[in-house]
This record gives sequence, C-alpha cells and structure tokens, in this order.
Amino acid sequence: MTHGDLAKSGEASHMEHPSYQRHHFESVAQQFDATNFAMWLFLLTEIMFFGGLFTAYLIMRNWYYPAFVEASHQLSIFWGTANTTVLILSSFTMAMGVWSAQMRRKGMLLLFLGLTFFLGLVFLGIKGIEWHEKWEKYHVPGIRYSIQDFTNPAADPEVHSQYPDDKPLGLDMANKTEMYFFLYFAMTGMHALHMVIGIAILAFMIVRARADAYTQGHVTFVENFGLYWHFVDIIWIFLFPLLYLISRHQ
Amino acid sequence: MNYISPVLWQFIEKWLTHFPLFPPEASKIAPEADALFFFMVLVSLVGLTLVILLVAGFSLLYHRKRNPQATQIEGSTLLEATWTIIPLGLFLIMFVWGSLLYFRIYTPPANAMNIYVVGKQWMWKAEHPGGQHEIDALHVPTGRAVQLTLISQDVFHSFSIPAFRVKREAIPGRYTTVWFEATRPGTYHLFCTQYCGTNHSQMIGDIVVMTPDDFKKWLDSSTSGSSLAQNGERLFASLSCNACHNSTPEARGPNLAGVYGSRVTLASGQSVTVDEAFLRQAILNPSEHVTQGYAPIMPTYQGQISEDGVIALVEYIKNLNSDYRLQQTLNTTQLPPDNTGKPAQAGGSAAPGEVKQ
Amino acid sequence: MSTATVVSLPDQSTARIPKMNFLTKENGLLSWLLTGDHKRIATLYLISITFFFFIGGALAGLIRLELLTPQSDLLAADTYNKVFSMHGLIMVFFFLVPSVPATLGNFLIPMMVGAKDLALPKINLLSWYLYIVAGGMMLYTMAVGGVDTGWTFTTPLSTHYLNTHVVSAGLAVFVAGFSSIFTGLNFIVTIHKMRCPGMTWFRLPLFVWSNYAASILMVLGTPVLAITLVLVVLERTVGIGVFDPAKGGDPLLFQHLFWFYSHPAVYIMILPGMGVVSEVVSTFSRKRVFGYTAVAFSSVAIAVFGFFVWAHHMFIMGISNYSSLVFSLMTMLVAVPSAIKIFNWAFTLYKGSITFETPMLYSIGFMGLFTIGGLTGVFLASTGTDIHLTETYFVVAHFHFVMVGGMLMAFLSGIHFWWPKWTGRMYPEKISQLAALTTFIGFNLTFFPQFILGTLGMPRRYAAYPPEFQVLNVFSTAGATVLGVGYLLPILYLTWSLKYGEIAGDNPWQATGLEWQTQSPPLSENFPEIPIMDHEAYDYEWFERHQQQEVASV
Amino acid sequence: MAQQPHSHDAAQGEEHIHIVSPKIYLAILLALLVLTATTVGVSYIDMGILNPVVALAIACIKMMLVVLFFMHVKYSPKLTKLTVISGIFIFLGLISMTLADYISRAWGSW
Repeated sequence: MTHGDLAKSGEASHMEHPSYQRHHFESVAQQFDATNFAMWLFLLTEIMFFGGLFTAYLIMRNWYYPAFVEASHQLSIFWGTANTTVLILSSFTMAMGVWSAQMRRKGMLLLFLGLTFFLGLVFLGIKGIEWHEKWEKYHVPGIRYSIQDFTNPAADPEVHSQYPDDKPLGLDMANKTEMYFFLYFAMTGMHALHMVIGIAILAFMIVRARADAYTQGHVTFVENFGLYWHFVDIIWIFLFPLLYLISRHQ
Repeated sequence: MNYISPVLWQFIEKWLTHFPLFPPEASKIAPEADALFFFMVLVSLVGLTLVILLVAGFSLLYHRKRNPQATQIEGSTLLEATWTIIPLGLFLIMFVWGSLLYFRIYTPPANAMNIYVVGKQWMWKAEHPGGQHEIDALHVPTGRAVQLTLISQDVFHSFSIPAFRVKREAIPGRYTTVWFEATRPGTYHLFCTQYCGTNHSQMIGDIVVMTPDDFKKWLDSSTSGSSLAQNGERLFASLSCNACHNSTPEARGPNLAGVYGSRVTLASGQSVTVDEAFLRQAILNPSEHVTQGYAPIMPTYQGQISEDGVIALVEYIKNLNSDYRLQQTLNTTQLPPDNTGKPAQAGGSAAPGEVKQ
Repeated sequence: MSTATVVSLPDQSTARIPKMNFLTKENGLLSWLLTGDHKRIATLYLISITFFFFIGGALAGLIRLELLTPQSDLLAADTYNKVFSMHGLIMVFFFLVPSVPATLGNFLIPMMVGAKDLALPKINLLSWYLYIVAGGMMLYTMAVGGVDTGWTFTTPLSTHYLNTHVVSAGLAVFVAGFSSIFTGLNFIVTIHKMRCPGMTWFRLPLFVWSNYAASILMVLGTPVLAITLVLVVLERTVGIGVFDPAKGGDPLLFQHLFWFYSHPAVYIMILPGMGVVSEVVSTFSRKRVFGYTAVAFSSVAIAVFGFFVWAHHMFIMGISNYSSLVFSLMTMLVAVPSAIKIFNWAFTLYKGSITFETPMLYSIGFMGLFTIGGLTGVFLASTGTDIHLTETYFVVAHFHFVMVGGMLMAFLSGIHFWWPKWTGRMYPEKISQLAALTTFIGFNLTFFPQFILGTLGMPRRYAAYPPEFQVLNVFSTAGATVLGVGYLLPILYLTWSLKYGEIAGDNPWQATGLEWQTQSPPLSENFPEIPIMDHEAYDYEWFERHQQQEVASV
Repeated sequence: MAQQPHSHDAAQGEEHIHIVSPKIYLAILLALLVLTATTVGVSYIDMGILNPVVALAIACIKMMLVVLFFMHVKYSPKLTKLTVISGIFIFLGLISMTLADYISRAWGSW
C-alpha cells in the first residue's frame, strides 16, 4: 500500500522512475522485496554467528554445571531485567519508527528514532555498569580474574545473602567459573558490539530523516534497519534467561 | 625403454622389486579391513569403468560427424531411479560393513594387555604395565590382544600403525583407546598422522612385533626395576593420598581397593562405572566426581602431576585389589619387593560402589 | 572449420567487437574501482583469484620439490609447515571458494536470469574489497613470516603451541568469509527476485541452480567459521579458554564448529563447478540435460544434506561412536546426489550430436576425475576404512581429485566456454586443447600415486618420510611439473587472445542460454531491453526456430 | 513504470506491504513486558529441571511475538517465512547434532 503510494508519488515527480529507485530494478516494489529479503538472509548469517556461541555455552554449562550456577549468581537480576525492559521498549519504539516512516510522519519518525537511539544508549550504559562491577570484583577472565568468590562464597556477603545455599566450590570447579565469564563476556560483548553498530546507524538515520530522506523517499532502509534492531533484541531475549535466570536454583 | 633412459629404467626396476604398493598385513584386523577396502576398490572400479564406457561410447557413437542432429530427450524416471537406488544400496552396504569394522577396532576385548601411550611434541612414550617404558617405539607380542590407552600432553597427535590398519588420535585431557592383535613378527612403521607442529614428521617410530617368547625376554631385559603400579604406589604415598584414602572406617576419602570396574554413585546422584578415564578425571577434577556420602574436600592435582604420573596412579589403583595392599602402602615407606600382579583373592572386602571424592 | 564442430564465428573480415560494451563504457582506473557492474566486478575478481592461484600454485610447487627426496633438505621442517599451511589457506579461501561463484557466477547469473545486474551491486563491490583486504592480510602474514597451523587451525596447536602469525591469518580468513557471505547473499536475492518475465524456477539454467545451492551454504555456514576464528583469536590474545583443555575447554568443540563450515565449504567449492559442467555438456552435445529436474534437485539435496555430515572429519578424534554412525550414514546419503549427476551428464551425451571443443574436453576430464574423487570419498565416509586411510595421502589425493581434478577443471572449462562472451574474442582452439590434455595427464600423474601412498600409510603434512615412499613421490613431483605447464598455458594464450583472438560474435557455441542471446561483450545493462523467457532451458529446437526466423527476417 | 514487475515473487510485492497498526505494537509491547516479568518471577520458584525449560519456552514465545509482529513476518510473503524457518532449522541442527555427540559419549565407549 505505502509502496503503491510511493510509486505513484514517485511517478508524479519523475515521470520514469522515482529518484530512489536504482537503475537495475524494474520497480520500487521489486527493489523493496529484494533488499528486504537480503536483510533477512543477513539475519540468517547472524543467527549462525551467535549459534556457535550458544552451542559452546550449552556444552560448557552441561559439563561444569555447579560452576556455571554459582558464577551466574554474580549477575544482577535487577540490572538484567531492567536491560531487558529497555531493549523491549526500544524494539517497540523502533517498530513505531517504521510505522511513522510508512505513514510519512516526519515528526513522529524523528521522535521514535531518537527514543530508540536513547534507549540503545541506556542499554549500553547499564551493560557498562554491569561490566564495571565484574571488573571491580575480579571477574574479567584472562585479564583480571580471581576465583575467591567461588572458593569462599561467604566472603562476598552481598551475593551470599541472596544465595545462602551456595557452597564453596572445589578448586578445580571454581576454576571453571572463568569459563562462564569467558562466555558471558563473549556473548554479551558480541551483542553489545551489534548494539553499537546499530546505534551508529541510528544516528546516521536521524540525520537523514531530518532531511526528509524517508518521509519523501523510500522507507526500505528504515524497515530493514528495524529488522536488524529487532534481531538484536531477540538475541538478548535468549541471553537474558540463559545467563541470568536459569541457574538460580542448584 | 632401456635405450631411452637407463636411469629411468633402473628407477622403475628398483621400484618394482623393492618398494611396496600395498602395506603388509600384520594384525588380525588387517585382512578384515582389507576385505572391505578391496570390496570398495572393486565397486569403484566397476563404477568408474561404467562411467568411462558410457562417456567414451556415447562420444564415439554420437559424434557430430556420425550424428549431425541430436534427438532431444527429457529424461527417464526409470533410469534415474536405477542410478539412485543402486549406488544408494552399495553405499549402505559399505556403511554397515564399515561400521561393524569400526566397532571392532575401537572395542578392546576384556582380556587385552593394556599399554599406556603418552604423546607429546614430538615423541611417543609407551609405558608397559611392568614398568618398561620406551620412546618412539613399541614392543608387542604376537597372538595377544593389546589395548593402547592414549593421551596427549599438549596438542592432538595421532597414533597410526598402517601395517595393523589401526589409528587413533591422542587427545589432550582425555583417554582414547584402540586395540590390535599382531600376527606377524617384524618391525613396522609408527607415525603421528595428526599435524602437531614443527617436527611433526619426526614423530615416528617402530612397532616391533615379537613372538611371545622373545617378547618375554625383551620385557625382562628392559625392566626398570619397578612396575608401573609400583611407581604409582610411590606417588600415592608421596602425594599423601593415603591420608584420606586409607580404608579405615573414619577415612575422609572412599576406599579405593577393588574400586576399578565397579559402579559408584556420585554426589550428583549419577551412577558411573569406574574406568581409567574416570580415575584420571577424579584425580584432576575431583569436585566433579565426588562419591556420594563424602565431602568435596579433595584438592585438584591438575598441573601437579604429569600425564605419566597420572597413568602410574591409575595403574596402581587399578591393581589395588584388596585392603591388604593399601595397608602395606601405609605401613611402609620402602617399596615392598615385587608384589605386582599378585592378585589378592579376597578382593570382595572393599565395598563396591564407592570411590574417592 | 571442419564440420565436426559447433563453432560458428562471424565473417572475420567484417566482424567487429561492438563499440558499446561493459568494458568500454567508462575508462580509467576509478571507473573500475567504483563500479557497480557485476561484469566488471567479476573481471576484478578473475584477476585477483588468478593472482592468488599462482601464489598458491608456487607454494604447491615448493611442496612437491621438497617431497622429491625423503629427507627434509630443500626446506627445513618449519618452513615446509608454513608452505603447506599457506598453500592450503590461499587455495581454499582465496581461490576455490570464490573461484566459480565470484567470477563466472558474478558475470553470468544476472544475465542467465535476465536481469540488468545483481540485486545489490554495492554489496557486490564491497565483497570484492573485503576479498582484497583479506588477501592483503594474508600476503602480510606471508611476508612477516607466515603461519604454520595448517589451513585447519587445529586447537590447541594454533592457540597455545605456535608463535607464528595465527592472528593475522585467522582475521584474513574471517574477512574473506564475509566477502563470500555477501556474494552468496547477493546471488540468492538475485535468483529469487530478479528473474525476467517467463523465467520460472524450472527454466533456470542448471548453473544458476548449483550456484543457488552453494550460496545457501555460504550464507549459513560461513558465520560459524567466523565466530570460531574470533574465539581462536581471542584465545591467543586475551586467553579465552573455550578450546583450551587446560582451562576446561574442549578442543573437539573447535573441530565441531570448524567443520560445520569447512565441510559444507567443499560443496561451496564443487557445486558451482557442477553447474558449469551441466552447461558445457549440454551445449556441446546439442541436447537438453538429461533429467533436468533431478540434476537441479540433486544440487539442493547436496546443500541440505551437506550441512549434517561435518563430523566425518572426526571419526578417529574421539567423538562418540553413536555420532560416528549417524554422520557416516549422512555422508553416504550425500554421495548419492553426486552419483545421480554423473550419470545424468553421461546420458546427456546419449543421442546427442557431440563435438569436442576445449570446454567439453575439460568437462569430460571433470567427469572422470570427479568420479574417482567422489568414490574415494566413500572410502573415507565408511568409518571402518576411514581409520586406516584418514590423515594420510589418501585424503590428500581424494580432495585434490575433487578440488583440482573436479573444481579446477570445471573452472577452466567455464573460463574457456564463456571467454568469447566475456571478451568478445575466441581463445586459440588447438593450443587450448593441448593445455586441457596436459592438465589431465599431469593431474593424474601427480595425484594418482598419492592414493597408493596413502594406502601404504604415508601421513600427510610430513616434511620428511621413510625412503620406501620415494618412488611414488617422484612420480607425483614429475606430474606436478606437467600440471604446472598445463596451468601456465591458459594464462599465456588467454592473454594473447585478448588482442589477437578471432572475433567471436554473439553466440559462437550456438548455445541457448539468455547470456548468449545478447552481444559479446555484453552491454553494461546486459540486454538492450529486458528479455522475456518464452522457452524451456536448453531448448535447442526453440533455438533453431529462432535462428531461422532471424535469417528469414534479414 | 516502464515495465511490469517481472518475476512471480515481485508481482506480489506491492500487495504484501502491510502496515501494522500501532495498537498491535502496543499490545505486543505489553505482552513482552508481561512475559519478561513472568520469566523473572518464575525463576524465583524452584522447579528443578523445569526452570530452564520454562525460561526458554517463554523466550521462544517472546521471540515469536517479535518476529511475527515487530518484524512483520505474519504479514510477509511465504519466502520470508521460509527464510526464518530455515534459519531456525539449521541453527537447531548445529546445536542438536553437536550436543548429541557430547551426550552420547557418556553412553559408553564400545
């Protein structure tokens, strides 16, 4: 429908093709279809990219269950939930952004893109707080790591009061908590990297949206970026329970 | 030929008379493996000949000169079904046959003689139960099943004996096994076939197959004084394992006598059979292998014992058949003279279903 | 021209190469470096992969020279290790994977489906730049001392036991991976969304089908390799221990993830080659491909099954025996579609009207060598025989029969077949037939002895070997020199033909594909106007009617 | 337009653009937030082996909501649906066949 409208408005201003239609496409609809499909295929590669990490996580969690349980207790469910909420909200604002672009409402588009941008930054900020806490508590594997909190959970009263059942781990098992944090940092880091890329593209889009690029031109770019943003959200939807929630009980 | 190049001629003659085209068959499994191999060669030759005949025949018959006008044919479901089903059937035969062979090669018989092999950059070290150890060589008798328990100290290696048609990777951190029964005395190649760094191609050795009598002589002449189990016993004492594993009622660790081969229940509720792999893991990663009813207090020995040391300990615990032997360890710092392989008959005193933490 | 040939060249005295074509449209280096034209990008790719092919080939020459004698005398062991590692890395990631898709596929797929360009021209150009960046990193790796992990990056060797340039090599492969992801993605989108009116799925040339199947593998497989290499690099730099047994990681997990890509990768390499053979065999027997649907679906079947066979590289590495069973069975199943293809090609010749121009010679060579390569693959798929044969020269011979005997033959076949379309000029026929023959003989002499060596138990990646293997190695090295000549010839005469070759005209082979119905070299937009596909693929009767009409209208 | 859109897929291109109403987006947002609260709440109840199962099930439902509505797959052509399904299929293939190896190793070593 929009694209029908688009095509019409394009024809009005430009008898042959709308200006945003690339020369090798026969119609705007074909162009939209092709780029949209390409975006989906790109998301497939992203699924498989994270697939390797998920596989590693599942195997290691099976092997070193006690270590993974106690290590995951170091994560703050409060911040995790907050971040999930932030990301879901940003997904919503992004969806609304796409809608505004489709409806040709420039003001709303800018508002929603701006909100998405802001929420993305909030997510990264919270992630930064969590990472900083890991740094403080010597839970950054390979660089700054100590297994003290796991060989002697009572030394960490804050976590211990929440999880009084946590027993001291044997040295060999306590060493495996590092594996949890390897994967924690690899997965959240890779996710955050995708967020950073997304935020950069959002900034670019906001600048372009101010120049009416989407409300006059075609919205494909906004829609495709929306797909990317929602995909990053979905990754987090799985990371959140896997890393934070499923190991609350032994 | 002789005219053209005497050098070439000599070369070919020498090759035909001196160099093999097929490896010797020196183990019981080798003829079986070769039977499948030749079956596959046969099928391949028939298949290849068929393709060549079809292509060459059609090329001649339907050359542009003979057949200026092509006849358009859509296809033939019948023909296509034929060349789907026949290869599929043949491949499935090879699959079943190959799998049977695979299981045979990787399932050691119960009475096999066990030799430990440690791979490290870039040498093989074999340890016989009698304490004889050899570098880049392995002496085995004919007519007796030999099981190799392989492990690597660093990277992946692969223990390959082409004449026996067996091969198995030595993996860091885990035991793998393979077995064979040599049939023909002689010296055969031992290769490391998994690329393992700079001197990969130097990680080779000899497999010396001997008659049982010669083998016994060799064993006697190369003994190092104490058996593998005795080395383990010494290590057991020096690491103070007996402080907890002492089979007394108030012991903090489970009784180890007779534990090998039994089933134990772990703290996690899981029930496992105690084998070499389990013993190794229990020494290096004890808290994952705590026996039910015991506290997880055993320290890890990861990084403190070499793979050879672990092997000696495992061999010691394997041969620990009764409390009698354990008491001996406790009571003497001096090694008891030659008491290996003296199976205690009353092995039942150790309660099965318990192992160390 | 004798009667026994399909070539129909225009009258050379009056023939001209069309003034307007994609090569002449714009001039200057920038017009090439910033181009969006799939044909120009294909040309850039062709030049770059040829460059890397000859680097990889030179390394192969060094390997064969070193193996002339049993001792490691020409090269020290560590140098030899670097040489074979670089040979593998360059040949796999910088030649075989991009060879047919990024050159011929790039050039032909839009034309074959009747489109003006690939769906995403900028992404296509980006793909080439990524390839160049990756290639640069690989050359840098080589310049500063190389890498000796083997192309398989086996952990923990690659992560903890070597101090060569694993990181830069790993990142080079990572970037090259994205280059191939973008190529594959572009193909899938183009084939789905850019077909011209009347071009239904079952009217697509089989070359398009096989590239489609390969693209699926590229898009879904490559990212797993990417993340695996990231983990390897992180393990080397910051000590992440996912693959490190000392930290509780599992080196077998690396094998799983690596082969999840790298086994499908061999299908990425061979499938487009199969597409070339389908085109060539059909054209030179003047006959529709026998059982078009079966050949088309066998490509897709290979792609789908190909994903679930990866652990057959690990039969002796200590995966569970049950897993071995499953993966062995799946591997047997994936062998069937290849058998179907071979027989379908053979029966395409049946009742054809066959001529033997160079592309056909290469394709027939492909059929023979690929049959051997495929059947020896079954030896390795059967777990029992795999124990004896794996990690020996049998494996080396097997994959060189598939990759060099199969893929490279198909690539050369395709290059010769579409050379007139690409450049507007013919290659010289006689010398190229000689080259094809030389390649075939040299290839067999090089790699057939390696089957025997493997059966004897000679391990791969050995700088020195027991002396009784020498004779066969000498044969192999002798063959390699012949093979080298066979590969040098085309580069010489094809370059020569750019200027002096006969003018080819639009359709020298009298072929039916859409790409042949436009001028050679094609216009930047491929067709003067978007064609309408009103006949089946490989419809030679339509073609004859079409020609008669043209004659009548003139 | 100079030409009609050509392939079959493209011909449908204009029809399947569907603008989802903000009301639906809002409903999905609420559902997602409720599910997030649920999954956090449920994690505080000890259900043994069921805890991960429930958590992942909820995550899957959330994913479906995002994919179907935010990403418009519900209103997209079959090809998009097929793409999503094939991605999930290969992803599960990777995980299940790798895990199958690890799990079956414990079954004994023949």
